[in-house]
Amino acid sequence: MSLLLRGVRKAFNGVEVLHGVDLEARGGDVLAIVGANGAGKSTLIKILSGALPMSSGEILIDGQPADLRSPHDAHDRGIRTVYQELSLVPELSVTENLLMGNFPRRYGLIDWPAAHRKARELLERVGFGMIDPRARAGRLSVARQQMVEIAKALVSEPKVLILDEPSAVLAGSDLDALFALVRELQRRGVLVVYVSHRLVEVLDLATAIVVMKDGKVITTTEPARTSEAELIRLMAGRQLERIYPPRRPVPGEVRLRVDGLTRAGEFTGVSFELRAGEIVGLFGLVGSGRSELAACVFGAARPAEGSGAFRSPQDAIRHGVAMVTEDRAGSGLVLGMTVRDNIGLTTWRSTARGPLIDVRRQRRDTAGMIERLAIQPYGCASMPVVQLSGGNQQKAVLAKWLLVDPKVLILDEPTRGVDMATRVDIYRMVDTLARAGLAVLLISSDLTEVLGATDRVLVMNQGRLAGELRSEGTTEDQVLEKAIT
Amino acid sequence: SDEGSGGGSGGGKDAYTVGVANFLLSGPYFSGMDAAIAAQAKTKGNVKIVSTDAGGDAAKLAANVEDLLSKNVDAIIISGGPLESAPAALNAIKAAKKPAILVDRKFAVGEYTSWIGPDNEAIGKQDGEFLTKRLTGGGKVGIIKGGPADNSIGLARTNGFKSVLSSNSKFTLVEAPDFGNWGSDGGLTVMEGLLAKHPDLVAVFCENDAMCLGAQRAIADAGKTGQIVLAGVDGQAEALKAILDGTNYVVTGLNSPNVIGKLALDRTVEVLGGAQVEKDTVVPSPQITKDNAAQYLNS
Amino acid sequence: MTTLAVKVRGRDVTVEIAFTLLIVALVTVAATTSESFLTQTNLTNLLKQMVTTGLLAFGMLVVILTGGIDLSVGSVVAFAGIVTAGLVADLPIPVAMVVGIASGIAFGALNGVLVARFELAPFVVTLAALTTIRGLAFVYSEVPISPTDPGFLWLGSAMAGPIPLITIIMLAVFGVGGVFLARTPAGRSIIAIGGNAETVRLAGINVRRHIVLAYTISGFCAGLAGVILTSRVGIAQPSVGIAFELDAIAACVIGGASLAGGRGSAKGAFGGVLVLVLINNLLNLYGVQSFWQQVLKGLIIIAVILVQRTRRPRSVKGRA
Amino acid sequence: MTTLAVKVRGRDVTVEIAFTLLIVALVTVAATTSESFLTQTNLTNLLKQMVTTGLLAFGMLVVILTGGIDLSVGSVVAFAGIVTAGLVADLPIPVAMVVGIASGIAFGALNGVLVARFELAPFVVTLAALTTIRGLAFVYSEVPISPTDPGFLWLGSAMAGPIPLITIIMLAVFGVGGVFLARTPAGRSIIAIGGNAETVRLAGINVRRHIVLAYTISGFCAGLAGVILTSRVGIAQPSVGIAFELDAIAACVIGGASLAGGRGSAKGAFGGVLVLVLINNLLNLYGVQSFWQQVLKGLIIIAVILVQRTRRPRSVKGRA
Ligand SMILES: Nc1ncnc2c1ncn2[C@@H]1O[C@H](COP(=O)(O)OP(=O)(O)OP(=O)(O)O)[C@@H](O)[C@H]1O
Ligand SMILES: Nc1ncnc2c1ncn2[C@@H]1O[C@H](COP(=O)(O)OP(=O)(O)OP(=O)(O)O)[C@@H](O)[C@H]1O
Ligand SMILES: [Mg+2]
Ligand SMILES: [Mg+2]
Repeated sequence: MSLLLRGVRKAFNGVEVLHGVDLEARGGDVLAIVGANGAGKSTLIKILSGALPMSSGEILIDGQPADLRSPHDAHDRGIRTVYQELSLVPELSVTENLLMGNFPRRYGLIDWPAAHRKARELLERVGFGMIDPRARAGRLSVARQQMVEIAKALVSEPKVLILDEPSAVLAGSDLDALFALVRELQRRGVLVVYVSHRLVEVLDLATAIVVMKDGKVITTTEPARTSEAELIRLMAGRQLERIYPPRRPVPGEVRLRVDGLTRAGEFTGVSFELRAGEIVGLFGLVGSGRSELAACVFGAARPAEGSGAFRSPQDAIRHGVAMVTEDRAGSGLVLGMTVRDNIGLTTWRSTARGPLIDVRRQRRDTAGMIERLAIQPYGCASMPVVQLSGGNQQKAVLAKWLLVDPKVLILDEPTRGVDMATRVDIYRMVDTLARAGLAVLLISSDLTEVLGATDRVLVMNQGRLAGELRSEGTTEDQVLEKAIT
Repeated sequence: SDEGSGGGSGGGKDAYTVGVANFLLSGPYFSGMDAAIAAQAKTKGNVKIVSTDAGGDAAKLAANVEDLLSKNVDAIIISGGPLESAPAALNAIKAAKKPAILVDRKFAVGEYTSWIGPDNEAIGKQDGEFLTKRLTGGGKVGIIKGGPADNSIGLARTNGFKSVLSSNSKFTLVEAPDFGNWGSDGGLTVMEGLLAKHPDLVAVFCENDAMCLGAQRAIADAGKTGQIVLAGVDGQAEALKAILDGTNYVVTGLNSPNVIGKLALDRTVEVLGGAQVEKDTVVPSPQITKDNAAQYLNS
Repeated sequence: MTTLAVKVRGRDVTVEIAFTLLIVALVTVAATTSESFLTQTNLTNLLKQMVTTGLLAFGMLVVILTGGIDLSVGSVVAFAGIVTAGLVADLPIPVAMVVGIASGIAFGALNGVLVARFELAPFVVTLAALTTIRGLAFVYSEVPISPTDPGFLWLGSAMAGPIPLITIIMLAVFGVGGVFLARTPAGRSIIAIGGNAETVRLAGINVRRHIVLAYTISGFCAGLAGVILTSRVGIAQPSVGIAFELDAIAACVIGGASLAGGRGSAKGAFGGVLVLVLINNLLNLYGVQSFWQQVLKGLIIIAVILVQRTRRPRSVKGRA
Repeated sequence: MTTLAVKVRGRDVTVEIAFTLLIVALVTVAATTSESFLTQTNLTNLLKQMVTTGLLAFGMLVVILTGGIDLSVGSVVAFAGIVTAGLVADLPIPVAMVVGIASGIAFGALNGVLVARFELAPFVVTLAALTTIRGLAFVYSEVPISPTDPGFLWLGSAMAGPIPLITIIMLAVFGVGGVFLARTPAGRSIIAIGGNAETVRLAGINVRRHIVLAYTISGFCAGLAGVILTSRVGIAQPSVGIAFELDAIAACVIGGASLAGGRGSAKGAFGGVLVLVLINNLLNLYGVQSFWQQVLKGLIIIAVILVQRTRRPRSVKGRA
């Protein structure tokens, strides 16, 4: 099995985003594609999956030109893809999402018991046996949904498996399960194309690394011949001295106090304080209840027992609290609206002049944020946000909340899908804001981030606060231990 | 249902329940009919009315008749409106051995006990004859139909009207291409369209008064009140008033739901009493002009 | 009202229970307050009265599941009916009926192609179809057609024991249709398309073909309903069937279908039909005055959906 | 057909241009083939005939933008009209008219509360409202009411130069409404809610209140349309307005609105109204027979949306 791309170009509405990409890989490779947000990774992958037509260029499979007009064509050639955005049918069961189009049948009818059995076997075979095949997909956590997506791509034993940022929403043992799976597939001669912003795992897994920048492949290398720092420099086009800014917090007055917060089945007796000027991490395994806790504090979920939660998002915002949620497509963005409208959502009313939106101010504020967060591509303010790359969408969410000038900022997985250079920018910005008196709660499944970017870390374990650690001098193992036991 | 009801027809009882199956109540003519039947029943003292509305759905009419029969009514009056026939409903009534009295609409097929209604073609003729006499100079005459195309009541009226005028070479007839849907708003819109293409009309015939009242507005808006006269059908109160006031609304033919409804209830009671009755009764539709409008307006 | 979440073998049956209780309640009230309700005649009536709405509701459900809508069903009923009645003069009755149903299938397929192939909004496509097909019914015959052959009435009036034949046909459509939706790949694909068409496309399933299929099924149901209605009423009028689509859609939604697609079941739609027919029947049996009937019917529908609405879980994650 | 993507200040105006060309083409065909088209009378008719559909379409647009639908507008037109006409006997005309409009507002708000507060499906809520409000109109008066005071007719027949006052009122609604949607926080929020209500809620915007507002605006427009229609016709009938909702919805969708919410504009809806009114007017001027009119109207609507459909970008991401 060999795959060869020659001169692949792609334009959207006359604007070219891929400028002639060449690639080569064969079965047994783990080909990692890295690059800044908007570099064109997902676009390239969609072309390879038959989901998007290319403008020009050639794809050769085993030396033969392959005309991939639809996902169906790609499937026929053994190419399966896990896209960056979750795309399960939420109303349907896990089984059905997994086997869509490949149901076991009896007398022409779907044999449901056999289907569930097949789904369970599949999940177990790929190491995700903890997922109940009968559960409704929409009810699963984002991480579990991602695992179902991966399992779905493996239903028919593909020759090529393409994973677009599969690890972005995974953590802990789920992540280990994914790595184990990739290695197993590699051993069996499958070509794995792996896109990720987590360079450490890329260096660990890949057999070859392709660096993309502005729609072109600028380097092809191997883990042994490169380093994290070099990759970042190649991607960003600049040298990054350090990832996390040094923190010397001087905690001020209490900005948020939560006391004995409880919601049945989700979290119990959670109490903590956030002070002006500090960045507090909240770590936990998937499903430990962090997101639910944050939503509850912010007033987005129905009130719980205990004190400190706001009544509604309005109430929270009025008190200077902002929250970046973890699901940008589901609750962070209005995908069909322009970037400007999305960023303006929180400030239309507060900055209105009389009954009208202050359009000039909106333009100015948006332009400022686009520049400050380097939201790509150029001129994106009036593009529908759905046309932005994943990482840039995430930045748009952040921009929306920074505009309200919050006193407390809750960030739920804010760097998910964000490239290294931009992450560094975000860390620096959060640091600057904290120095100016902002209190930050940073929810993250990324242990390095949760220790590197914060002053102290709260650890959640099955809905309870299991402890609090100073970030400085604490090791990842110490945090994990509290989260697991 | 009432005590005392039940049992077949005939054999004079002291109390009756009469079902009224309306095909479509939402028009002043049909709701007037329903009200007239109920009012007449009240004067009898021993007749209870159960009224249903099919909302313009033929199957629902059949269903309503079935519902009425399952309530064991003694007789059913069907106000069929634009419905051409309802064989299934009539069959069901027949199977239950109950009398079926039709008002206004005589069904083309199916068996019924008795029908009371107007002669629609005659009303149209009457209007046509009036206009021939009044407009001695002839001219272009517009026709506004209610629709839809399968409504034979309207068709009969228009045919009657046309049969008079088309034989007179002084007149040219123009039919509006779209329907007024039997309402004043529809009459207004259709008239506006007609006027845009034929500004030189001298008269307009509408298949009912409601549309004519709307058309009258359109004519007034166009400043042609002095040029165009109107002829309608039904004897709706507003039309009578307009005729009485000496406006350009000059004639209508009475097709009174009050008269028909009253007669229908009487007829039903007669049938239930075991009397032999006339099968079809045409209720006369006197011509109403400025001279006699007062008499009908107050009745 | 507290909602008791009941799960049977992992499936949430809360709504189904609430809904069944509602129908049982309606029937109990009816049976105890109106002596006519439980009579043989009335029950037969009920069975007959649900046929048209039932057939249309099933077809509508399939379309709604894809996230679409079919407003043209009332016009198709009229067209199929008048064509059948018109052909009876020249063709054997069963053949005429098949032609009527086939016309429904053809219109449905056309709707489907316009929606799927040309990616036009289902609402406008089928609204235009509503107008055009109604016009065509009048073009076919301006006047009502009443076949004289008594055999024509047979289908509409035959009884299988205490149950009207047409009711059995409708139940069969629900039965087969229910299996189609629950147990065949095509049926599941239709539901999945309503949930997320792009996912289904990426799974290598031909989305367009399934959408065309859905509208064709709706056309078939409407054609069948038209033929049955004509045979039942004994006369075909080109003006029949106005606003039929509204009751069909209402039945689906009362039965838990989401107009956004992807959610709904044959069982639910059937329950919705039952509720609507029961409401009509009850209002008639109580002799409620016509205009008050309308007022009450609307209020009862609101009450029904208030009772049976699901407590949709609110969550930050909630993508559903 | 090749699509030329035209951008003005970064906005894609391809559709707008195609749409404008379409309307220009319709008008040109009309003007050159029918001598009656450009007459003063006909143009005034056109201006008057777009008022009802126009008002209803704007209100409908606002509701559609939230992802909802308002089927009750036709009944509200009837109710507002008959109540106004009925009150003229006892109240000064302007007060009676205000009460009529207020009734529309009240019904709209009620629809909105049921949809927003109780999270019921808009289709069923407003379908039930359609039935109930129609019933109430008949309960208020079974017979038409014709106020004798000639001042009652003033609103419907006054002209401001060559333009009917009611047309100016409608244009004002579109003008103010367009600014409302494009430039006010509430208007933008309504659009955003249709795109993703959860995102909007989390942005601290009261989603429920905005949904109620949207339905209230629709109720207001329908009430206003009812009062204007009554004043124009001079008679209020409880049966007026049947199926009015369909034209209003068609206008919005022809004008590019998505029934899923979040997409649509006042300009587009106005264009849709123009297209519908022009089609009717043309078919009448050509003297096309009524049922052929229906056939053609449907076909033309399909043609129109085929021409002006956006080439929706296909993308794996695209859930919107
Ligand atoms: N449907 C679309 N229409 C227009 N432009 C698009 C569309 N999809 C992607 N783009 C543009 O193509 C470019 C590449 O996007 P792509 O999603 O491939 O980036 P990426 O490398 O995957 O970034 P990320 O790391 O953020 O996921 C971006 O500038 C993006 O705005
Ligand atoms: N919409 C939902 N319906 C049902 N259960 C849910 C839903 N969303 C989350 N849950 C469950 O609630 C629990 C807590 O989820 P939560 O998202 O708060 O955890 P988390 O620690 O933030 O994990 P994650 O990394 O997935 O965000 C999990 O068991 C999850 O499966
Ligand atoms: Mg990407
Ligand atoms: Mg979380």
